[in-house]
Amino acid sequence: MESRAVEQGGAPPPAGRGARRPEDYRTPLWVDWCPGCGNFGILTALTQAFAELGLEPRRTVVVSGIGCSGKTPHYIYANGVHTLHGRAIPFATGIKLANPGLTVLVVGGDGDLLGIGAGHFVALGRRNLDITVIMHNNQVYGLTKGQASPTLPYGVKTKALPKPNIQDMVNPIALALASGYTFVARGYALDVKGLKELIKQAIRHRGAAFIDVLQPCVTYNDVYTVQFYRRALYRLEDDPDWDPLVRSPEEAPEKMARAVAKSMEWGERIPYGVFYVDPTKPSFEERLEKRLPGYLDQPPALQRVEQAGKPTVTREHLRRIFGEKIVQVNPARRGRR
Amino acid sequence: MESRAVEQGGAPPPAGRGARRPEDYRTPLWVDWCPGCGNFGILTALTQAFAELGLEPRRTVVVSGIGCSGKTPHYIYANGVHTLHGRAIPFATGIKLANPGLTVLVVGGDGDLLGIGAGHFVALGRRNLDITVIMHNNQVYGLTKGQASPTLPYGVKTKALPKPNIQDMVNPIALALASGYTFVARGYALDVKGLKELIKQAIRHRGAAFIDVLQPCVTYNDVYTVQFYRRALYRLEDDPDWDPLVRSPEEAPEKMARAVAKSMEWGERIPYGVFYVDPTKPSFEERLEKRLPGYLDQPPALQRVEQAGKPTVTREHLRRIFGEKIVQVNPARRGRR
Amino acid sequence: MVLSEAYLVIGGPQGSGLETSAQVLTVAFASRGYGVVANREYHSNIMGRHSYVVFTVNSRRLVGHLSAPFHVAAFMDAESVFTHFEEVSKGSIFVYDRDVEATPLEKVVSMEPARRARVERRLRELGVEPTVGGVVEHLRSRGVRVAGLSFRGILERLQSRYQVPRGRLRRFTSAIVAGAVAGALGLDAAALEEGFRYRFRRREHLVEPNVYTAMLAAEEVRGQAGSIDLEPGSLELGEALVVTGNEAVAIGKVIAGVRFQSYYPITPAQDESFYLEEHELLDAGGERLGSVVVLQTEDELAAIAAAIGAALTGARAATATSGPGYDLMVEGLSWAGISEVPVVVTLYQRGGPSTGMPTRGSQEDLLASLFAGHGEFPRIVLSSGDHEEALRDAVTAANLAEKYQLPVIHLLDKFLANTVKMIELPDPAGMRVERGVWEEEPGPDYRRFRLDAPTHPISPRAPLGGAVMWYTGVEHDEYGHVSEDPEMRMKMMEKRMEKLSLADREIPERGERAVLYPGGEKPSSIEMLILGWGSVKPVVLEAVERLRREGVAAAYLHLRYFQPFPARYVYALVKGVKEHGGKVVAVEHSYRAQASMVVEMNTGLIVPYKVVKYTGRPIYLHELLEALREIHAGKTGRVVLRFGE
Amino acid sequence: MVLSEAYLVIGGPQGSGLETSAQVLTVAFASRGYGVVANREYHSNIMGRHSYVVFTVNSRRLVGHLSAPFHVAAFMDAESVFTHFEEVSKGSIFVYDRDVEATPLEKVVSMEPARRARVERRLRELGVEPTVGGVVEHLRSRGVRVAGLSFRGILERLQSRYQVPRGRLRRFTSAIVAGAVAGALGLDAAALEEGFRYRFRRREHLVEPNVYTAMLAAEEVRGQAGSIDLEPGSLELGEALVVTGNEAVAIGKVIAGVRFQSYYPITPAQDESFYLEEHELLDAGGERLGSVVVLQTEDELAAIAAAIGAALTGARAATATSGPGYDLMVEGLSWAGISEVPVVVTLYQRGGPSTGMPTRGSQEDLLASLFAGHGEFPRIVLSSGDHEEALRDAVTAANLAEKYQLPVIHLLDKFLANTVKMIELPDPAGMRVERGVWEEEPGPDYRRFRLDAPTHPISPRAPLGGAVMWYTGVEHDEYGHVSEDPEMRMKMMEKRMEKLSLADREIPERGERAVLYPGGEKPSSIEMLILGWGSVKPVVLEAVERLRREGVAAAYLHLRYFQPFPARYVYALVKGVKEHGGKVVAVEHSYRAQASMVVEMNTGLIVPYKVVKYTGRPIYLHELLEALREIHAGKTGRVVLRFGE
Ligand SMILES: Cc1ncc(C[n+]2csc(CCOP(=O)(O)OP(=O)(O)O)c2C)c(N)n1
Ligand SMILES: Cc1ncc(C[n+]2csc(CCOP(=O)(O)OP(=O)(O)O)c2C)c(N)n1
Ligand code: SF4
Ligand code: SF4
Ligand SMILES: [Mg+2]
Ligand SMILES: [Mg+2]
Repeated sequence: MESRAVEQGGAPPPAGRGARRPEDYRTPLWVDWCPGCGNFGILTALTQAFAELGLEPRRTVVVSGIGCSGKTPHYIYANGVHTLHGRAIPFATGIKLANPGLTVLVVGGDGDLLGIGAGHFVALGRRNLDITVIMHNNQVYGLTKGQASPTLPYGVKTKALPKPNIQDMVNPIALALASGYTFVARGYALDVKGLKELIKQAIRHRGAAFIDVLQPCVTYNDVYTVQFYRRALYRLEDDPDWDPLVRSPEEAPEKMARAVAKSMEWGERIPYGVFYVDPTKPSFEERLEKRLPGYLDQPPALQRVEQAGKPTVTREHLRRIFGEKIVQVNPARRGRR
Repeated sequence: MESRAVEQGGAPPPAGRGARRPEDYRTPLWVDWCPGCGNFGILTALTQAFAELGLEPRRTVVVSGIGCSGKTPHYIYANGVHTLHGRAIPFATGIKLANPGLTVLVVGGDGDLLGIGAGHFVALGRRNLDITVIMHNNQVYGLTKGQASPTLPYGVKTKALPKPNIQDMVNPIALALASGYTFVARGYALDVKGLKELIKQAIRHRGAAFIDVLQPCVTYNDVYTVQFYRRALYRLEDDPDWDPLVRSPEEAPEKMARAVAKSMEWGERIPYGVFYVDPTKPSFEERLEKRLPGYLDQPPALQRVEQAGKPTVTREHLRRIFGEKIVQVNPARRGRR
Repeated sequence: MVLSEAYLVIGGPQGSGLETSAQVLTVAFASRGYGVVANREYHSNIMGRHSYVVFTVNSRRLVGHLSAPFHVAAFMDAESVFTHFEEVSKGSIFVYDRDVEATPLEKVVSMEPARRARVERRLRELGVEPTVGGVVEHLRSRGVRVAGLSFRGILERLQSRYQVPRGRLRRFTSAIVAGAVAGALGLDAAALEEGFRYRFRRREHLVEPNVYTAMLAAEEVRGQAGSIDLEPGSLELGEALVVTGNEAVAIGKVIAGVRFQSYYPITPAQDESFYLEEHELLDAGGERLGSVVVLQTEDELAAIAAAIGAALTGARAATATSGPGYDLMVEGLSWAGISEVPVVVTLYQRGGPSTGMPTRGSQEDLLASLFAGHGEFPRIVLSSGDHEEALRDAVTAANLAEKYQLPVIHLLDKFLANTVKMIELPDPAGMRVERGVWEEEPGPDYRRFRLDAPTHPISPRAPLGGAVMWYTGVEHDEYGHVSEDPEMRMKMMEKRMEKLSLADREIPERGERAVLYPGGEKPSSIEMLILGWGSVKPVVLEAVERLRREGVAAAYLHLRYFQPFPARYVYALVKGVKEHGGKVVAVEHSYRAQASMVVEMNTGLIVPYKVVKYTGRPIYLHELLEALREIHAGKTGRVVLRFGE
Repeated sequence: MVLSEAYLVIGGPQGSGLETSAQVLTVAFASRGYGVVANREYHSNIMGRHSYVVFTVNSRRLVGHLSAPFHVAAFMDAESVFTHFEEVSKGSIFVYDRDVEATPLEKVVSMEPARRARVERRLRELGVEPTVGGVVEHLRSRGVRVAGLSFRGILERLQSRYQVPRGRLRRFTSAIVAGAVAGALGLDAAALEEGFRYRFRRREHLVEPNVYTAMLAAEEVRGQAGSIDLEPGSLELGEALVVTGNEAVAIGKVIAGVRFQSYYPITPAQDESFYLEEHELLDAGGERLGSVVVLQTEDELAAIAAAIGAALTGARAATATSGPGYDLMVEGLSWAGISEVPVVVTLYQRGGPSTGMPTRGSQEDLLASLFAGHGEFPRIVLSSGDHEEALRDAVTAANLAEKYQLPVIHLLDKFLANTVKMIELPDPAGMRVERGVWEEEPGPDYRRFRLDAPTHPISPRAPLGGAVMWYTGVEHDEYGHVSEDPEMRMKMMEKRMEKLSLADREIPERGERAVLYPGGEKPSSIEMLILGWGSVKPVVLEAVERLRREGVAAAYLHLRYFQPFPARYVYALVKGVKEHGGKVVAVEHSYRAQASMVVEMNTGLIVPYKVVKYTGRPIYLHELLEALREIHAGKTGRVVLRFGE
C-alpha cells in the first residue's frame, strides 16, 4: 500500500513490447524543467534515437552529472545513473569497462563537463572509450540560478549576471579534438531531427564521441536565445566540400586541423553538424581485449567469482598465479652453513 | 643553536646584491634529482631568465605541484609555494589575484598539469591571467616511479611500464590553444639557452603563458631520451615563414589554426619554439581593473582592513554600502492600520 | 484574543514570485515595529515545484523561531492547498485561489508521487473529496476562516486600472498573496508600500500597481474572513537590517576585512558570494574603501586553493561552500593545516549525504568539519546560531584564523542561510580585527616556520611579496623546505598541534565557546539541560522560555565551538546536572545527533536523551515542546521530529 | 650465546640496490626456515637520499616486530654510517665500505641539514672525528665488531672473474651488502642463491656473479669480525609466501573476486595496483580464471567514481589510495553511501597532514576514514594488523561491502604496505565469498531501493544490464528517482542507517571486531590492557609476551573494526580492567592517539595512558617495552616514542 504509492514514482515500462517507440523510453515522471527549456528537445531526440536504434533499456545506461541537464536520466526509461557534479564521465568509464556490452551515454551540463569536470573530459578523449557524451550547452549554470558557465564568451552579460562575464569561453569542439575524441559534432536542441541523427551516429561510433548541443535556457540565458540561434546557425553538411571523415590514420592531422579551424567560427555565424569522425583509431575496449584476451566476453561484471560461498580461486591457482612469491622452506634438507 | 642547525637548511641570499647572477637565485640545498635529469636544465634556464630579467626574489613566486618537478621551488631563491598534486594553478591564481604586482610562475609535471590538474589548466587559459606555466614534460610520473603520464603516446612502453601504454597522449600545445592561453611555446630542457629565452618571453607576456618543456627523465623514460630528441627536434624559428604573433584580434583564428596544425607534428620530427602569441587579448587583471577601478593599486593583499584593532569599516559605511537592506522601523509614526 | 505573536505560511510554485511576497511582508512587518523571521522551503528546481515560506511575527521583540499551526495561510495554487491544509486550525485564516477550486489532486502533476499518495490516503481517511473545493469545504467545517479569492478577477482589475501587459499579469500574483496576509493581519497599505519599495528598489514604477493589487486582496480577505487581532508592533529600533543569513555573513566578512573570496556556486552557500560580489566595490557613497575580489572558480578544489594562495599574500581570504564542495576542499584544508595558513571556510550545511536534499537544511556535517582532511593538523570549528551570531562570527573566524595561523571552519546551515530576519544594525566599532603576529622587518634570513619565536608556537608571518620564504605541504624545516628528519618532524608537529592548546587556553569557554541560557543558572537547579548548536538556537530558546513558564527548570547550553571544544565547562555543567538528577537532552538536525557525539568524545559523558530531525525541514516550536515534555515526563529517550512538508 | 632472534639493518642511497639486498636476504632466511620481516625506510626521492632496511630474523617462528640495537649493520655509504652508528652495541657486527673511510660528514651532501647538524653535535659531544674513519674507530673502541670491506676491491674481483661491464659493476653493491649480512649470520651460499633466484627470476644469468660477489663479502666479514651465533632456522612450513603488505592485499583481492580496480598512483598504495596489474591475466598456467581490469585514472576523483561505476554493473570493485587521494574520494564515498554501492577503498595511511611524509608510516587517518564525506551514511571501517590479516581482510571487506551494500574502508598503513614478511600460503578454501542479496529475476517494475523486502533494510540488488533502475546522489524513492518528500526521506535515511545496526548485530564483536591476546584473559586478571590497532599489532604482541615473562599481567586488545565499533565488548573489558585497578594504555602512530578517541566516543570511558609515535618510523620493541615499563611503574601517562632515523 505504501509501496503502491511509491510505485507511481517509478517507471513501469510500457505494456506493448516489440518494436520500440520513443514514448517507450519515457518514464511517467513529471519533467520539472522550465516550460520552453531546450532540454525538452534533447530529451526527445534521445528517445527518438534510442527507438530508432532499438536499444534495450536494460542494456543501456544514461549517466549524468548535476544540473538541470543532470535530471535527464530520470525521464528516460533505461538505466539511469545521476552522479556527482562533474564526475559523470568517470562513473561511466567504470560502468563501460566493467561491462563493455552495455551502451553507455553521458549527458551533462557545460559547467559539469567543461568546468568542474574538464579534467575527466580530457581524459576520456585520451582513452577513446566507447562512450557518447552529450553536452547540454546553455552557457549558464542553470540549476544554481544562472551564473556564467565555461562556454559563455567574455563580456557577455546574461540576465542573472550582475556584471558582464569576466572569463573567456572555452571552445568545446577544439577542446574535444585536442583531447582525442574520435567523433566530434555540434547539435541544436531545437533541431530535434538533426540532433537525433547525430546521437545515432555518435552511439554507433566505436570510440569516444562528443556532441556539443546548443541548448537555449529560457530562464537565464537571454543572449543565446532561440531567436539568436535561428539567425546564426548553419549546417556543415550544407557545404558539399565539408568532409569530416578520417579514412586512414594519415588523414587525421589535416582533418583535425580543419575541424579546429572551423570550430573557431563563433559569432554571427555558427556551424553545426559533424566536425570530425575518425573510425580508424582503436577504442579502449579493443585495446584492452588485446591485452586481456577474452576480456570482451568475460569482463569484470560477468566473471563468476564465487562457488557455493567459496572463492573460485583455489590454493593451487594461487600457487600458479603468484608462484614467484612462494619460497620453499626447507631448513632440514640443506641445513645451516 | 638548534636553530643554527636548521638555518643551514634555509637559503640565505647571496652576499653581493646589485645586478643579479643566476647563482643568486639558487638556494644552498642539495638537489635530489637523479644525475642527468632534464630538470637540471630547466632549473638553470629559470635562474638565468630570472637574472636577465632582474626579478626581485621577494616579489617573485614560483608555485609548483607534486612530483620531481614539484621540488623546483626549493632550489630557487625566490618565494616558493610547493602545493598539492594538480593544484599549482589555482594556488597561483589566488596569489596573483590578491597581489597582481607579484611575478608568478607555475612549474609542474605533465601528470600534475594535464592529468589530475587538467581542469585547472583549461580554466587558466580561459582567464588569461598573467601567469607563466612551465610544464616539465617527461612523459612519465617521475616521483611515483615511472607510470605513463598523459603525454606518453599510445603503444609506447617505457622501462617501468609492465605493458605498452594503453591510453593516448594528449597534445599539450593544442590543449593550451583550445583553452585560451595567449602565449604557447615548446622548449627543450637541454637547450638551456633557448629555454631561457622562451621563459623570458613568457614572463614578459601579459596573460596566461604556457611552455611545454620536453624533459628527458633518465631513470624512467628510455624512449624519449636525449638521443631521441637530438634527432627529432627542430626549431620553429628556423622557418622564415613561421610567424606566431597575433597582431590584431582578427588574425587570431587563423594563427591559432596554424599553430594547432603545427602542434600535431609528433614523431620523427618535433617542432619547438613559439607556437602562438596573442598580446591583443586583455589579461584577467586588466579586466578586473576595469570592473574594480583601483584594483591594481589596492589589491586585496595591500588593503588596510584594521585600525588600532578595529575594523576600518564603520557603521556609517555599512549604512552606505548595504543601505538597501536597512528598514526604518517606526511603529509610532504611522501606527497600525 | 489579541495575539502578540503570529505564525504564517504562504505557498506557491517555484518561480511564481513567492520570494517577492515574502520579502515584501517581512519588510512591511519590520517597518511597523514587528520582530519578524521568514524561512523559505523549496525544491532543487527552477520552476514549477512547490515552495512555501513560513513566518513568525512578534509585536514586542525580535524573533527567530517558527511554529504551527499557522494563524494565516495564503496559497497561490492547488498544490499548496493539498500540501498544507492540515497545518491550520480552528480560527485560522486560509486564503486560496477560487479559480482552481475544481482542480482535482490527480491533476497536480508537479506533486511528487510519494506525497500525492500520502495526501490521497489522508483525504480518503477524512472522507474529503480530492479537489481544492473539497479540501476547502473540509476546512470550513472545522472552523477555519476560509477566504477564496479569484486571482484572475483581481488581476483583471489590475489590468484595467494600470494597463499591465497581459503577459506580465502573473507577476502580480505575489502581490495578491502579500495582500492576503496583510489583510488577514491588518497591515496597512503604507506598510506594504515600504515592502514593495524595498523589493523594487530600482523599478519604482512597479510599487503602485503592486500595492493596489495587494490591497484588493487584503480587502477581499477581510471581507470574507475578517482579520486576526495582532497587537501593534512596538519595537523601537529606529533602523534595522532585514537580511538572510547569507547576507549577514557577507556583511560580517566585509567588516572583518575579507578582501578575497573564491567560490564555486552551490546551494545554499552561493548567495553569500553573490551578495559580496554585488557589493565588491565597497562603495560607501564616494568614499573609497577598497574592493573585494570575488572569484568564481572552476570547482571547489580551486576555490580553496585560490583562497589559500590569496591568504599567503597577506590578504584576508575566505571561501564559502556546502557539503559536496567541502568534500572537495579537504585536501586543501590539510595543506592549509601543515602550512599554517589563515583561511576561512564558511560551510553551509544542507541535507546529505551526497547531493542529498540540496535545498533543505541539516546539521549533518559537524563530524566531517572536524575530522575530514587526512593527517593531523589543527583547525578551529565554530558555528553560529542566528543571524546576529553569524555576522559577528564571520569577523571572529577571520581573527582566529590569523591569530593562530590555521584554517577556520565557520559552520552554518541552510535554515540560517535562506531565512530572512530582522536584526539590529551592527556596529563595527564594538568589534575587533586581530591580525595576529607579523614579522615587522623580515630580513633575508626570514624563517616562516621559526621554532624559537617569543610567540611560539606562533611564528611571525610575512606576506609573499614582503620577504622570501617557502611553503610546502611536505613536512618541512623552519624555512619551509622539505624535511623528513624525525626530530624536525616532531618539533613541527608539536608546534602545530600546540596552537590548538593555545587557542584552548585563550578563548573563553563560558560565554564564548558555549553559552548557557538563562545565563546564571547553576547545574543543581537545572531540571532539563538542552544541548544544541547552530540554528536550533532560536527555537530551543523559545521552548526553554515556555517550559520555564510551565514550571520546568529548563536551560539551554548553546555549543558554539567544536574545536577547541569547551570540554571543561561542558563537563562540569553536564556532570553537575546529571548528578542532581537533571536530564540532558540533545536537540539536533541529524540522525546521530552529532554534537552529542562530540560531547561524548570530549567529556566521556553520555548524552542520554535526543530530539532529532532529519527531514530537512526546520524544527518547529510546537513539535519541540511536545517532544521535550514527553522526555520530561519520562515517556521516551529519543524523539524524531517530522513536522513540515 | 646462541641467539634465536636477531635484529639487522642495512643502508645505502636510494636507487643503489638496497631493495635487492633486502629481498635476497629475506628469501634466503625464509628458505632456511627462519621467520623474517623486513621494513624499508626511504625518502620521497628517486635517487641519492638515504634509505635503510631493518630486519628481524627468528629461528623458531614467524615474526613481525622490529627491535634495536641491531646485531648486524651493513652499509653501502658514508651517510648510512653517520646516520646509524649509535644503533649498534657491544658485540654487534658493523660492516662498512673501507673506501669511504676518509669521507668527512660535511661532504655528505645528500644528508638533510637538520640531521647533519644533529650528527655533528653528537660527534662533538662524543669527541669523535667527523669522518667515517673516526666513527668506525669510535665503534671499535666501544666493542663493536667492525668489518671494513673494500667495495671497490670486491667489485674488481667480480669484474676480473665475470667480465661484467664497468658501468654495471655498481649494481652488484647490493650483493656485497647481502653477502656481508649472510657472513655475519652464517647464512650459506645456497641460501643466498635462493634469494638471488627469487629476485632475478627472468634474468638467471645474474644469479651466479651475484652469489659470487656476496660470498666474497661474506668471507671477508667473517674474517674480520667473525660471525654471530644464530640458531638454525627450524620453521617447517614446506612453502611460504614472502610478500609485502601491498602484495598480500592484492592477492586477497584476487581471492575475493575483485575484478575491477581503479587507482591513481600514490605512495604507498600504488604497489598494490601494480602488482594486481602484473597478474591481471589471472594466468593459472593455462587455466582461464578471467582477468582483472586495473585502470589508472586521471585522479582519485575518477578512481572512486570508476570503481563505483564498475560496482553498479555487479563486478566486485575496489580502489586503493593514501591520505591525499582519500581526501579526493570522499565526495564519491558519500555518493556510494546514499546509493548503497558496495565498493572497497583500501586506504594506506602515511605521514600527514597534506603531502606530509609520503614515504613514512602513520595511523593518522582513522578519524578521517570514519567521518570524512559530508552528510550521514553508513560505512564499514576495518583495519588489519599484519600481512595475514591484510590478506584475509581484503576478502572480508569485499564481502561486507556486498552484504550490506555500502562502502567499506580497509585501513592499512605504509609500515605494512612496504614491509616484506614471510607468511604461510593462504588457503582460499577456508574463506568465504558472500555476495549478499540479489533479485533473482528482476521484472520491469524492479525497485532498486525497495523498502518492503523481507531482507529489509537490505534491498535485493540487480546489476546495471540486468534490469532497469535508477541511481542518484539525491535523496530518492524506491526506484531511485529524486524525492524530496519528508516521509520518503525518513524512510530512506533510516533504511540506510539501520544497515549499520544490522552489521553491528551480525558481525561478532569478540574475536572478529576486536581480538584479545592472550585469548581467554579475564578483565580482573589484567594489570595492563594495551589498546592498539593496525600495524602496531606485532610489536605490541611481542611486548606483551615479554612483559608477561617479566611478571606483568599485560594483555593486548587489537581493535579491528572502527565502524561498527565493538562498543559493548570494549566497554566491558576496559571497564572491567579499570575497576580492578588495571591500567589501560593506547599504543598508536598518531599525535592524538585517534583510536583512543574513538573508544572514548563509543564507550564514554577515558583511555588514560598513551604511547604514541609520530616520526613516521615504526615502533620498535625496545622503546615500546621501556615506555610500557615506565607507565607500569607509574612514572608517566604519555610517552612519545622517537627511535629511528
Ligand atoms: C561539488 C559540487 N559543487 C557545486 C554543486 C552545485 N551545482 C549544482 S548544478 C551546478 C551547475 C550546473 O550547471 P551546468 O553543469 O551547466 O548544468 P545546467 O544546470 O546548466 O544544465 C552546480 C554548480 C554541486 N552539486 N556539487
Ligand atoms: C592527490 C595525490 N595523488 C597522488 C599523489 C602521488 N603523486 C606524487 S607525484 C605524482 C606524479 C608525478 O608525475 P608528474 O606530475 O608528471 O611529475 P614528475 O614527477 O614526472 O615531475 C603522483 C601521482 C599525490 N601526491 N597526491
Ligand atoms: S533554468 Fe534553464 S536550463 Fe534549467 S530548466 Fe530552466 S530553462 Fe532549462
Ligand atoms: S625520476 Fe626522472 S624526472 Fe625524476 S629526478 Fe629522476 S630523472 Fe628526473
Ligand atoms: Mg549549463
Ligand atoms: Mg612527469
